[in-house]
Amino acid sequence: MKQLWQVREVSTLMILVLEVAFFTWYLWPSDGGHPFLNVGNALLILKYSSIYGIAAIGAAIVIITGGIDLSSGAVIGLTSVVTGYFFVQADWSLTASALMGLMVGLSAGLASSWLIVGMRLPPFIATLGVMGIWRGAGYIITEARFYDLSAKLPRNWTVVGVSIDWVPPLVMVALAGTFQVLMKRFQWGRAIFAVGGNETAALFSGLRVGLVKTTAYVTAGLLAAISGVVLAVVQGQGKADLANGYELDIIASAVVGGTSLTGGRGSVAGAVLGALIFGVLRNALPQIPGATFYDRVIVGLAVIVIVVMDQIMVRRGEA
Amino acid sequence: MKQLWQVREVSTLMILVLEVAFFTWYLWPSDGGHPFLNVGNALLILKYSSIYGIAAIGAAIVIITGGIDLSSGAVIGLTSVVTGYFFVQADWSLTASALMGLMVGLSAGLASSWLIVGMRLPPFIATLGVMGIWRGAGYIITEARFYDLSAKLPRNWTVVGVSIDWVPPLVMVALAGTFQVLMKRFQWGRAIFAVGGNETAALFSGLRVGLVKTTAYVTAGLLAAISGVVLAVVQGQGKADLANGYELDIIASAVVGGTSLTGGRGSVAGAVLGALIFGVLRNALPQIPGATFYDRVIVGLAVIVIVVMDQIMVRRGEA
Amino acid sequence: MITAGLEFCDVAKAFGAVQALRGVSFTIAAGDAHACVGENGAGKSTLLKILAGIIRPDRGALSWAGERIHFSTPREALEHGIGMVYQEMLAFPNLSVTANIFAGREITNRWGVLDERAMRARTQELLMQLHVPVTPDTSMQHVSTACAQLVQVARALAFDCRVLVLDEPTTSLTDAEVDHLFGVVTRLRQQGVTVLFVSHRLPEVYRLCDRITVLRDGQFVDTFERATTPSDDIVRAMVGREPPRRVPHSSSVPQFPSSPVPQFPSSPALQVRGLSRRPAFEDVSFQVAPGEIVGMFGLVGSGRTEILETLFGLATPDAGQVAVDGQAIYVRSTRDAARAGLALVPENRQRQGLFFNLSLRHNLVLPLAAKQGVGLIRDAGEETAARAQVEALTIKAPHLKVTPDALSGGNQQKIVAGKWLATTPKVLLLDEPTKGVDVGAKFEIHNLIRHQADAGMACLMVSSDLPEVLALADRILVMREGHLRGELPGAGATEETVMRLATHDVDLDRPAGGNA
Amino acid sequence: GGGTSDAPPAARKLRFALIPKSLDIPVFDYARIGGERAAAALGVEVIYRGPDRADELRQKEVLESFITQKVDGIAISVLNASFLTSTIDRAVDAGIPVVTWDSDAPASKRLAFYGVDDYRSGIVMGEETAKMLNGKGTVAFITSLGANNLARRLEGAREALAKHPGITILETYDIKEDSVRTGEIIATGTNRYPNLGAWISVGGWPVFSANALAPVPPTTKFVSFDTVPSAITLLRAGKVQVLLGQKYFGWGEEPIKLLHGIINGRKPTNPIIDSGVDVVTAATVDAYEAAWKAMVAGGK
Ligand SMILES: Nc1ncnc2c1ncn2[C@@H]1O[C@H](COP(=O)(O)OP(=O)(O)OP(=O)(O)O)[C@@H](O)[C@H]1O
Ligand SMILES: Nc1ncnc2c1ncn2[C@@H]1O[C@H](COP(=O)(O)OP(=O)(O)OP(=O)(O)O)[C@@H](O)[C@H]1O
Ligand SMILES: [Mg+2]
Ligand SMILES: [Mg+2]
Repeated sequence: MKQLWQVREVSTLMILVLEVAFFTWYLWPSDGGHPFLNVGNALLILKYSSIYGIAAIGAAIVIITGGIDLSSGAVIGLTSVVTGYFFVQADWSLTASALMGLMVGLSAGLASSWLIVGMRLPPFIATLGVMGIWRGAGYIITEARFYDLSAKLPRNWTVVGVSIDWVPPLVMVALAGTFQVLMKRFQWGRAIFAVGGNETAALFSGLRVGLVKTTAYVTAGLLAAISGVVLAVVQGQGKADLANGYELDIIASAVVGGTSLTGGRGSVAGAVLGALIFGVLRNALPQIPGATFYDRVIVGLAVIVIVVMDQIMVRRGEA
Repeated sequence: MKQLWQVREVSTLMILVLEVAFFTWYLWPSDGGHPFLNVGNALLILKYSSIYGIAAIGAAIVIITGGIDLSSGAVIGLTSVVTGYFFVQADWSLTASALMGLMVGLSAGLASSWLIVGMRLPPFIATLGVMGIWRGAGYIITEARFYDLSAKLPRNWTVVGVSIDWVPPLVMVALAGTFQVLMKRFQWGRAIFAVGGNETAALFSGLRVGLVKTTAYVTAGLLAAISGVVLAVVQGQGKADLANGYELDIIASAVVGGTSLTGGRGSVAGAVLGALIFGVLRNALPQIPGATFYDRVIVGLAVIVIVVMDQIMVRRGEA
Repeated sequence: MITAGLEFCDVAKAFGAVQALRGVSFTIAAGDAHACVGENGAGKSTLLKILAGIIRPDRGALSWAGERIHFSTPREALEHGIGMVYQEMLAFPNLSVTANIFAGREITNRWGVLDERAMRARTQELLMQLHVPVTPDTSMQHVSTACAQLVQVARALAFDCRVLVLDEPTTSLTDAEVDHLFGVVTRLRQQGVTVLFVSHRLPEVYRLCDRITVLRDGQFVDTFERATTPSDDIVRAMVGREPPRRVPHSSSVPQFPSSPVPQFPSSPALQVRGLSRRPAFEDVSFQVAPGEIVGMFGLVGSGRTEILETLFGLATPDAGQVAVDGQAIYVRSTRDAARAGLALVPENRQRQGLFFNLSLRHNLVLPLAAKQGVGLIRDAGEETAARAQVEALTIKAPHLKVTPDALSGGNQQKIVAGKWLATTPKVLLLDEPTKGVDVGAKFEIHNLIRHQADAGMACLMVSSDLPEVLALADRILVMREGHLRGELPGAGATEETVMRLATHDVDLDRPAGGNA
Repeated sequence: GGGTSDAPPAARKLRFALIPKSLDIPVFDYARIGGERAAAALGVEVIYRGPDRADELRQKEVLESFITQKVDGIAISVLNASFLTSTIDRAVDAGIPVVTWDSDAPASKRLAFYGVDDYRSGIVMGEETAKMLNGKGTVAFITSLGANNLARRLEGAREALAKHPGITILETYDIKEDSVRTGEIIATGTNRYPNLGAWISVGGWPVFSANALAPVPPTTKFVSFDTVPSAITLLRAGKVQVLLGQKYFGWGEEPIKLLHGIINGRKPTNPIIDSGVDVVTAATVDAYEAAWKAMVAGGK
């Protein structure tokens, strides 16, 4: 059996713990309650991270197949628009509107995979093109305005007794768990890893490589759409430019979580942990007075330092 | 000898010609001069495309080694800031300020390659981190303000008799020519292709793989910095958020120009042609009345259609 | 009369201008062990890939027991019981050995959950049968080339198949491993499995197969009965003319009378003292003189590749000294090694040897150009140099602009051997330089090596092909479990004496270091 | 929820958050300077933080993060009012006073707003343009899709122009928050419509350097937002006819003073504090420049 140390996700978790420990220490208050280490703040981090985290699960899956999905941010934005459109404009129920939102993800996944599998475009360029199309579609639908869902949504809304704020993190954890099991314990996951490890070998082994890739992009599209629905519902907004540029943060989350961009290696649980690592940074950095213009530098450095640390840990684990 | 058809750049050139022909037809005026097909407009397209095109040469080189450079946009932005700082704040000459700007590119290239070659980070994540650092550095220097170079730059400025507007395109063409020769007729270029084709085999062949990659990233950094200097002069401004997100356009230019993201294949001349293809789109789409909401969709579709067409032509050429 | 089993009927396939198969028809009896032989590029692999559903033929048909079969995907072929071991090493480096073997056909329980236990058990069993010294949980990236080849075989054996197709499965194996493999294949035959076997090692073909089909230039030549056909006839049918005068493995005495009994200068070109890199090898000392060809033999996993790679700077040794021309060298990179005058012809041509994005010409001249550090590329010079190589090695290619993926496996191997030979290093390290190369070309490569050695180059050659080692080496080093077990003069050595040192059944002059 | 809280212990400095729409818009840095000056004068601490680009979700995250940190007051320029209303309410309910500046969230429980309505600024732009064109001619807009304040300005300007049937709006160009693209669009648009009556830019992108405006012929009027020094130079050079400015320093100063007052029990009588908009034309440029210099020198 593997040593705990060698389990890929553990090193990412360690980094998250170190990060939280650091900010807890650094932001230790001279008086009163801790501004960083409190339940409300933890929930805040979880709530915002889940928008990235849910999509990062899909990003990790696509990257493991050896591909990449640059359209996730645009899918999130368009999903919020479509959900908003049906909920506010067409006055449908929330569930029905959310389902229409998920359709966006499904179509996006099918479109990307058709280009990649059917037309044999490189994933980077296919999803880059598709990104422009979805983002543009959002602007066309809204005519650069937005749908305000919050007016129609209940205030202090609870779902089976829990505040709506807890729903996104719970969805994220549930999805991460489900996909972690699917990836590790089911044939589908094994096929994803095989395709990413050696596509020719996968083909020669009788794997339906095209189908496997299609499922990966469709899954990624659906997960991005779930992020979009969460965004629309929890934040009460459907707007074309939402999540603009998030695709890079989402991919970075997956990579920081141990997913290798050359394919064949990675973890969906790691991707969620990666999203949390960035979520903590986004939350804690504004609490440091005077660091205003240093944010980007710190986030950039953090990405590098984390991946370097992670590599060192993994190498030590192997030795 | 190869058929003309099979020369990689020819198919990209064909697409550019088709594109120009299309817009010439579509925008044919009912009266008076043609709004698209005129020297002034061609110069305009060339001038703005050179900002992308110069950097795309570097992007193509890096991609041919099997890497990727996401920091080019940030390097362009920071170069404009540094050039602006020395030109406006420190009141240096333009040449000296531009040289300081190029230092940004050199340092950026060295930093990226140190992370990639020395620390063995995946290029995507290394340059993503580095992108944050350079962008952030621009904000720290300017405190989110900007340097106005235009006040100090001469009006109706000519360089050896040609209007300054012609300089960026000429620089782009000169650089494309130089690097085309270096890539095709020199051992350095051969090494770049070899490393991208099979890094292990390159190692076994006694190539200094690390050095080759370093030169690629440094070249890309320097070329992005040249873009940045051009931008500072064209725009008359040094501002941290300039060229925000251009890295994806630059990479797309290289890919549309026939550079394969899996490494080992591509062309710097193609990358420049790719930048021109996008430049024509950026110029022509706003000339179509009412296209505002549609232009993202059109650009996205164009990327896809061009790469598909290109693949078809290449395949036919091979058959 | 042959009872119709697998029948190829007028199968043709062209790749662009290259006609790989020109209407091949022959029949393999059900339950037969049938060999398919031919020179490099004769079309064997193409034929097999058509059978496996990877390549679609331009025309022609396949039938099984009189019934037309047509596979448009590898999956269909697998479902119809065609088990295939491909010539190209096709592994998933990111997965474990078990996962590699079951890729695409995992065992699951009734909930669809992977049954890791069952798969591991089956893997363990297969690895034992084939005597592969790896565990089921080993990550494939850590498995040596030869073991990886056996894992590929295990993959085909893991499932019941009606036809087992083996495309050069033994190129990295020595006789000992081949024995295990053939044992397993023979057992399958007894269960009624039809075997189609491709190899350039005629003795193996004779051991395993009843009938031998010869292909030449994409055409069917004839099918021979093993019992009534001497191997010379097969070779003649393959090359379409008289076979080369001396076929290296047809005899076990040294073949090159042109090279006089070597008079080696006192200072060796390569001197290795106490080199260790645990656990791959330990305390290895030997030397190679200029003009000498030293063969290094050993079973799979005995550490030979590791020694060569360590010498070439691809790994850092734990201990030991290396000297070239009496000068101690410390190589930290392949560049250091190249500058010290070493060159390595690697074992894995796909991964380590070839640039699939570069033309044949560029592939052939690259190491030489890299060594000379030329700046400007001179087309004419390169063209001449490359053309000379193509002719010397009889590389079968339509022109110099093709990329290596358009060449047959053996021709790819010739590029790999040729490109490093051209650099004329002081010390040439060769790892399985002629694997998958046909008889004639092997002879040419041997000639080239001998020629370079005569010009003063020192050669250290690892080969699993014992007849080749016996034919070419002036001296033979034998490795076992990471230790140097003995040294034999090339002239006196026989297969028996070498094999005895390489395997366990011999009294040890030193206590065994490794564990069994 | 009440807007006041108990006076804090004297030992601790009050901490106010000053949140702009985005860190990468130059004029907001004057707000930071203004805010820091006010803070120094009042002996409080001000944390200037916002999303690094105009991303309303990130702005909300920053806002919520300040709420959980329990800062003593928040001054925010709201990217999207409907998006932040409930969050602002939550802050106020939790006892953190919130004032808005530059861009309001009128439906929220914010205690005050300092600034001009974007819509009203737009109307001013439209009216000034119509005046210059004598009620007839063609107009092209420059905006960036997605930003609400820009959309509001655009709306106002369109409304104002709609009152003049002689004026045709030819195009609304989306420059995608990219000032390089602004120069390209202006050049292309000029090429396309050489006889254009006027450009209206609802953001300051064209006036940050002289280059973007270089192709515009003297016959075409140019109206733009933002009165930064480079814009003033352009106005003096005749490249721009009308500039709209806001109280950039005041954006920072006033809200901090307001928050300090609220904490000390001084609630503003009228929650809407109109800062007024500066309309700078050739006639008023000298006065404006003098006032600007005074403002810059102000705190130093
Ligand atoms: N993908 C391809 N594209 C173009 N030509 C090909 C391709 N694959 C094989 N060929 C050509 O077809 C011919 C037959 O190749 P094949 O691989 O079947 O030979 P082979 O008999 O297996 O040889 P070897 O013993 O060297 O493996 C060769 O001339 C080869 O160059
Ligand atoms: N990358 C690796 N990581 C860990 N162990 C390895 C690695 N490569 C090889 N080994 C192990 O080292 C031992 C020696 O392998 P090596 O490949 O050097 O043997 P060899 O004698 O060349 O045999 P062959 O080349 O026929 O496989 C084997 O037990 C092998 O499993
Ligand atoms: Mg073959
Ligand atoms: Mg070996």
